[in-house]
Amino acid sequence: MLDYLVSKYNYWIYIFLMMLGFYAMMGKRNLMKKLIGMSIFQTAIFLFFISIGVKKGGTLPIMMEGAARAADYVNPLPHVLMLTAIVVMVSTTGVALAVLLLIYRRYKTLEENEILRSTR
Amino acid sequence: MIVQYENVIIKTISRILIPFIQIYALYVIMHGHYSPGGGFQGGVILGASFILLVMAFGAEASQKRISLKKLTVLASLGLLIYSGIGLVALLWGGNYLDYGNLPLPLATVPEIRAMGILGIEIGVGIGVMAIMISIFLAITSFETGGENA
Amino acid sequence: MNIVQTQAAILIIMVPLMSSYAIPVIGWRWKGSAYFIALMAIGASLVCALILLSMVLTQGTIHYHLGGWFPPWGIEYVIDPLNGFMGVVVCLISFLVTISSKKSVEKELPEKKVRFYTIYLLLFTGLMGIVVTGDVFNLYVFLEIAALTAYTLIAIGKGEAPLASFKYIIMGTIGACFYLLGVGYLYIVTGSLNIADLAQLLPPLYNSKVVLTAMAFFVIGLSIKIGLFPLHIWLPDAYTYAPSPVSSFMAPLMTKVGCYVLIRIMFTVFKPYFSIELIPMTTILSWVAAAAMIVGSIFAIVQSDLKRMLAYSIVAQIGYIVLGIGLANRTGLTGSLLHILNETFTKGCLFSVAGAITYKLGTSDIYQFSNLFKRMPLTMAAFLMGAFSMVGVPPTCGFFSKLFLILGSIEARQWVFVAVILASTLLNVIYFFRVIEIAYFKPRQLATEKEKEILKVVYANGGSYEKIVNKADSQGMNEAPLSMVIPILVMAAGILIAGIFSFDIIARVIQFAIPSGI
Amino acid sequence: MKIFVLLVVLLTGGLLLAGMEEMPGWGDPSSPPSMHVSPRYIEKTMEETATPNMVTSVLADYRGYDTLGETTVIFAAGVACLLLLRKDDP
Repeated sequence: MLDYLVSKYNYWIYIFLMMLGFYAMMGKRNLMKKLIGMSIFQTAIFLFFISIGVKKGGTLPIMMEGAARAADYVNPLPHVLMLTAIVVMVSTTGVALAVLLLIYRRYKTLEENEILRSTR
Repeated sequence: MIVQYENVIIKTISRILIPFIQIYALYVIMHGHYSPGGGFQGGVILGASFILLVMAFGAEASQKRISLKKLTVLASLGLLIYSGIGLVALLWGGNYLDYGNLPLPLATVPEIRAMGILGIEIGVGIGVMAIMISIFLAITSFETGGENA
Repeated sequence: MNIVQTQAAILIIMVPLMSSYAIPVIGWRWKGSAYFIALMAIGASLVCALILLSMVLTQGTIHYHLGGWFPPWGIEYVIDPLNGFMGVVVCLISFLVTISSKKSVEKELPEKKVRFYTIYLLLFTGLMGIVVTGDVFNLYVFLEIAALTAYTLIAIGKGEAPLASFKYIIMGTIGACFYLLGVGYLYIVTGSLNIADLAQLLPPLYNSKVVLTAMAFFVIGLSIKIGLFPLHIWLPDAYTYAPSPVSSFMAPLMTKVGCYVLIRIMFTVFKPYFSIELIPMTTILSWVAAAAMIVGSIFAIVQSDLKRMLAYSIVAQIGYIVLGIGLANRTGLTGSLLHILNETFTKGCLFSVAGAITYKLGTSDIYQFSNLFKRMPLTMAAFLMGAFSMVGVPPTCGFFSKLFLILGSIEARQWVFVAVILASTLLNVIYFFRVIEIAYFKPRQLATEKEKEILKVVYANGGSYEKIVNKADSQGMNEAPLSMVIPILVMAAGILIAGIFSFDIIARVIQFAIPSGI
Repeated sequence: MKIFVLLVVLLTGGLLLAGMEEMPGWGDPSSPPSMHVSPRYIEKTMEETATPNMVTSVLADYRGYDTLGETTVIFAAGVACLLLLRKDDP
């Protein structure tokens, strides 16, 4: 069990972080806390993707002199995918904050139960 | 809205810092080939320098330097550069975004591709910078300036 | 001309994408130009979609390597009969709905037109990008463009629209992140992101747990995106509180493109053998779909707002489409694809009718629709056609798609589903004809004071008496503007034509669109 | 309500942990992602794109279309914030 824990610890961390964000998104009452939960959720996915690309003994994916051998460098593809996912996370958070501003201006609160009470 | 208080320390330090931040941002954009960096990171740093300007000197001062109208045009310009380079590659034979066909006067195809990548980075840098500032200005000036129905 | 033909696969995305960048620049000086640029861009995409479909049907699947790189390394666009068909359907309905919603955009969002049409065109580009791409991660990027623009367009509405949009943001992001996790799990065991490449690398790994988890992520993520029954909570609020031009654009397209992605994942990335026998994915989906059909229709009956009723009707119709996928035989899937076509036309027509009514009456509350047939005859005629298609009256396309679904479930020996389809059709009858009854037969009894009009009737012999007339009745023909009504009628006619020629459509297009191996 | 959510979260977490067995260990160079597609990026970057930074060459050249989509996402977010929060049209 121990080596199972040691050899794959990056997946444990990613699953823990993701469940943390997932709980915050669904469990929390305040809309802003849901948004923070969403950011944790997405950050956990970045951690998962980047941890795929790591190679033992591989360095930064920038070419030094000499012949390029695949084992020398870290796998660059997850880094590219996560650049896109980070930009997507920033954009979604930006739009969600703009929407929260509209909600706050209309209901004067971000607590979900107060908002639902005023809409009923 | 950003609470505007006259604090000389912040103003002087930011007046000194902003030019260096911007030069570093241009370095990051331009040296995407050789060092970690590229369009997005450079664009965000460039945007951050303008946001520092707005925070230190207040929105009115920055209004003179960069108005929201120019920002949207700048954002569209950056993206039109990016897709324009792809279109040029399309028109000169080759598929979309195939930089090998760009009509640059360079000797070998890899060098043309490197210049194509550089053009992409510049387009993305401009676009991301303009968008970062417009999001910041939209959100901060929501209470007073752009009150909408 | 041949450059357009060879490059049609990319022009279908590039023209709307670049014009959406150009709209803010050109809109700076000419505000009215935003609508025309958007319309021209969607029209150009429609032309490219038709070219693509004709090329696919004659020369077979089209492969387009972006950047000149070959598949597993670069991104590849793959157009086969399935997404050629979807592309034409999406472009056609977008074109018609854009025309019909011009007036209501000017009325509801007068000074936000330029930015509105930029986001509107980006939503269209996102949807087309999902349909055309052959790369799993590229599909996620365009899925996110479509989702982000959808959140924004809903949040512009009045009243509770921002709250509905925030709920949609939370659930939509969970759905998109589950999809991304599915991509990640497939990448970690195969190392590739290209659909065709994945389809070859996956078979030896079919019984590994990681691939099973990836399939679970894909199906749950996409169920949120298409609003399948237990995960549909965001859909009714989002489509009701959105401004009517937005809901009439998103309602027919967003969920159907999600269904296309589900078909693509279940039958192209994973071999049908995996999705049907190895794990009972199709049986689970078909039972969930059956529940969706019943619950969606029941909820639609109790609604008093037309747009909310149609939104619940979408949840029910998604149940039909997913049931067709769940039956996992050729007739079932033919019924499902035909139902996507029918559902897109019908919902486009019905939501545009709701938009026209809201434009004219200012409200979409069903109980205000008294004698609407007199006041808006053409619009209500289109509503009638849409209702017939939803209920499945023979000449319309709805009848044939339900017919194929029933044949498929008979073929699959699932008598329960036959009963569920018929029961759900009955529920459809109830909630559609309730609206028609109010709109056609019952004049309004309790007209409020200010709406009464004293109508002085003078007899020839000079005697006169005053007759109290409901203001609504006396208005006579008060039809929505022509630019709204014509696209609605075209869509209604489309329902009829698709129904009449449904066997040709199946024989020539849908037959090839069904993934092999089913 | 919170208990139900907690249960759902624990259930999903448990399923994910169970689905983790066949995943390659931390940093092992023979994992499928490191063997299938990326070796060509690493070895051919200098030959094909004369760009030492592999991430930039993959980002802008091999998968340049993703970056165009990504920039469109941020462009959509920028115009969206202006559309939602600003009253004046440009």
